Order: sequence, then C-alpha cells, then structure tokens
Amino acid sequence: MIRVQREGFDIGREIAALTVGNPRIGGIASFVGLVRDLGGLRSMTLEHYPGMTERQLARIDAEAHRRWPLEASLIVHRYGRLEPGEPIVLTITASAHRQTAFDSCNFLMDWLKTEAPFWKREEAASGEHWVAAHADDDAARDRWQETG
Amino acid sequence: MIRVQREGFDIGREIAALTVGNPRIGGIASFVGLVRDLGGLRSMTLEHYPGMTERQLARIDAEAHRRWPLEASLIVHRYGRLEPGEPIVLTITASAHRQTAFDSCNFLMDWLKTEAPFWKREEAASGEHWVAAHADDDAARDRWQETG
Amino acid sequence: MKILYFAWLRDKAGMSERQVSPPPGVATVGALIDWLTDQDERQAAVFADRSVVRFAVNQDFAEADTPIGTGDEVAFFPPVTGG
Amino acid sequence: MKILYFAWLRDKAGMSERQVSPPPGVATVGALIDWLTDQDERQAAVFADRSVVRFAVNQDFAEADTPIGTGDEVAFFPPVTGG
Repeated sequence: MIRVQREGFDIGREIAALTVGNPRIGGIASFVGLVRDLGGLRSMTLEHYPGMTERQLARIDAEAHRRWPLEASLIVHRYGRLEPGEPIVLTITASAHRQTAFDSCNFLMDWLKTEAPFWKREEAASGEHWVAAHADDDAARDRWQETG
Repeated sequence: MIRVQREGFDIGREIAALTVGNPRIGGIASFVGLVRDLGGLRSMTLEHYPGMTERQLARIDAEAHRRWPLEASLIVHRYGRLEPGEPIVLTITASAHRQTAFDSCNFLMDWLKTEAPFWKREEAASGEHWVAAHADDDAARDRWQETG
Repeated sequence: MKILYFAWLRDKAGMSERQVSPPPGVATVGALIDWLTDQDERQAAVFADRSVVRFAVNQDFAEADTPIGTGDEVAFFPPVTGG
Repeated sequence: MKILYFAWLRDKAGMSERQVSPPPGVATVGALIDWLTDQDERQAAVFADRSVVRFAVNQDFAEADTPIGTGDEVAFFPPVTGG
C-alpha cells in the first residue's frame, strides 16, 4: 500500500493495521526518515509531482512484492513544509522471516531516493536552496540490480 | 538502551523517546518480531536467564554503537507467555544516515538470535515443545564477523 | 501538449505549467527541449545544462528519444530527492 | 557453587537451581559436568548429549575449559533462541 500526504503518521497504528489478523507474519521492518538539521535549518519543503508520485510509489511497492515473499507493506511519503525532526517518509515491510523484511524495507528506501518524484527545498538562516541529488543514492539503488 | 519486560510496547512512543530533540538523526530503522502461527499454535512462552539477559543485551547494544555511528538505539525483549500475533522483540537504531540505521538494526537482531539467553516453548493443540535453535541464525550472526 | 516544470526548473521557467503546440517535426523529448530552448531566454535558461534535467512523459520517466505527441503530458525536473 | 538449569535441561534435571560443593579437583565447566553426570541418573540425563548443552559462568557464555571456583554461578541450557 502507498500513501502521499501532508500529515504525519503514527507508526504503531500503521504497523497494527498492516499486520493484525495475519498469523504468518514473523517480522516487521520499518524505516522512518526525518528532517535532519546539521545547523541553521529552519524548515524543509517537499515538492512532488502529483499523479506521477502515486504511480512511482505503487510501482516501487509492487517491485518489492515481486522480489520478496511479503505479507504486507506500506509506503507513506509526506509533502509540504516540514520542520527539523519531523518525519518525511515511512516504509514498512512484513514477512514470515526477518531478513526478508529487512532487505525489502531497505530496497524500498533505496528506490524511493532515486525513483520517487520529490524535490526538497531547505530554508535556512543563510537563505533557501534546493537539495541536490546524491550519487550515493544512485549507487544504493544500483546494488539491487538484478543480473541475468 | 535495553529493556527486558513482560509487557508489550508502543513502537511510536519508543521512537519518539529516542529521537526527540536530536536534530542529527536522519533515519530510524526498527524491527518487531512477532509470535508466528503456522497452524495450531496456542501460545509461546519465553523463558530467559535474568541477569545474564540484561548483560548480553547491553553488550549487543554496545557492540552496535562500537561498529556504527549511532545517535540512539533500543532493544526491548519480552518474556513470559505470548499469544500468536503478539510482539516478542523490538530493535530500533537511529543515525544520521539510513544505511547505518538499517545495517545496525539488522545486526542487533542477528546477534539477539544467537547471543541472548532466551528459550521458547510452544504450546500447540498437539502438545508442548521447546523450539530448537536454527543453524541459519548462526550463519546470520557470522556474516557480521570482523576480519583482520 | 501540457508541459510541467518542477523544483528549480520551475523557478527558472517562471511558471509551473503551460500548454504548447510544437510543430509536427518535434516528435521526441529531445526535440521538444531544442524547440523550447529556441522560444525565449527563460526557456533557454531552464535547459542550459541538460545534464541536470530529467523528464517524464505521461508520468513515466523518459529518455531524450522517447516519442511524444499531441495530448501528452511532459514534465521537466532536476534529479529527484525522495525518501 | 550455584547451578542453574534452563529450558528442557531444567525439565530433565527436575529442578531450576541447586547448590553444589564439588571436590577441589573439579576446576572447569567440563569437569563439573563429568562430576554432575556421576551424581545421579537425572543429572546423567541432562548431560547425555553434551553437543546440545551450552553453559555460562557468572552470566557469561563459557567453554568446557572455562575455570570455575567456589561462589561461582554456573548455568546450563540449550542453544539460545532469542529475538
């Protein structure tokens, strides 16, 4: 499942909604990305491409299910103005086995970084600027490349 | 931080307590292990070695901090009688970077499986039995072995 | 044809969205960029460094040789920074 | 010396805890197991298959040649299944 929203989220409630009543789930991995402040950040505004965002998130989510035997998964990505310490993104994967949950959750985040049409503008005491994409993120995505 | 307890936990509250007021945290990875029911399980009882459990959990936690630059971490492990679908264990790691959080959280779980003195007894319609340790778990721990 | 600009490409373009009717010979994203660049200085500024411009056609990532036609939605934006 | 048994070793021993005073020659965990095995049939059953018995001395994982002494806490248990 995927959701694009302005509001925050309650990870405990999201996990419960995903997993309740499914006795096959043995492990739930999750990740929360926060607005980091390395000094002077006032806020971060996430712009996105409505329509394409939902398509890409659904595609990334489906790709995780294609690669791993998942019992449930969720991607929640926020947009709009966020302050330091606020959550930006939540990924959850649930599976019979812990390593499947860990790997697929990690995969979702790596793909989101390079495949989800979001852009971040930071507002700091020193001014505003658009956050540049990281070559690291491309490398992180590429390690999931399937061979053959 | 570590805790050994009979009661359940609220992952959202635990994450908030670990991360609030720390602007350096960019990513929080977490894992929840549940009592899985592959058919006929009534309950699972976790026995542990009070004293040694706390020592081992604190050691595992410290080892994660030694290996990765973590801003915060938590291990909560339950004991006592649990029903299918109930959470057994929670690990959380928070770091500036997402991969650090993922790797260290994965490490905590792999080490818990083989280094934390817990034993599981399953009560099923067919009777009771102690859960055997998995060779898989030893292999999972060993992949974190440091060389040199 | 609907054109969208995001992030700093929008800032440079001075608009987030426009309707254009390129001539029939403009049949790929690359050709559309060439055509837009020739329209005015703002558009030229948007596409001044093409190595940092990414694009989507009908909400899917596209390449310079991806075909386009009337009624398509073409979006231009910098490399994404999701997650 | 305090001895603890966990999980199915406790079931086999029929007790979770006991105090023992082995002779001075019993100076390692391995020697303690030998000595306990000779005490009675229940203890012999506990240690019948030593390959599945793990131990801790003073709440740290130990090996068969780990030294032990008066006042130590020695625990016997199957391979752990935490997490």
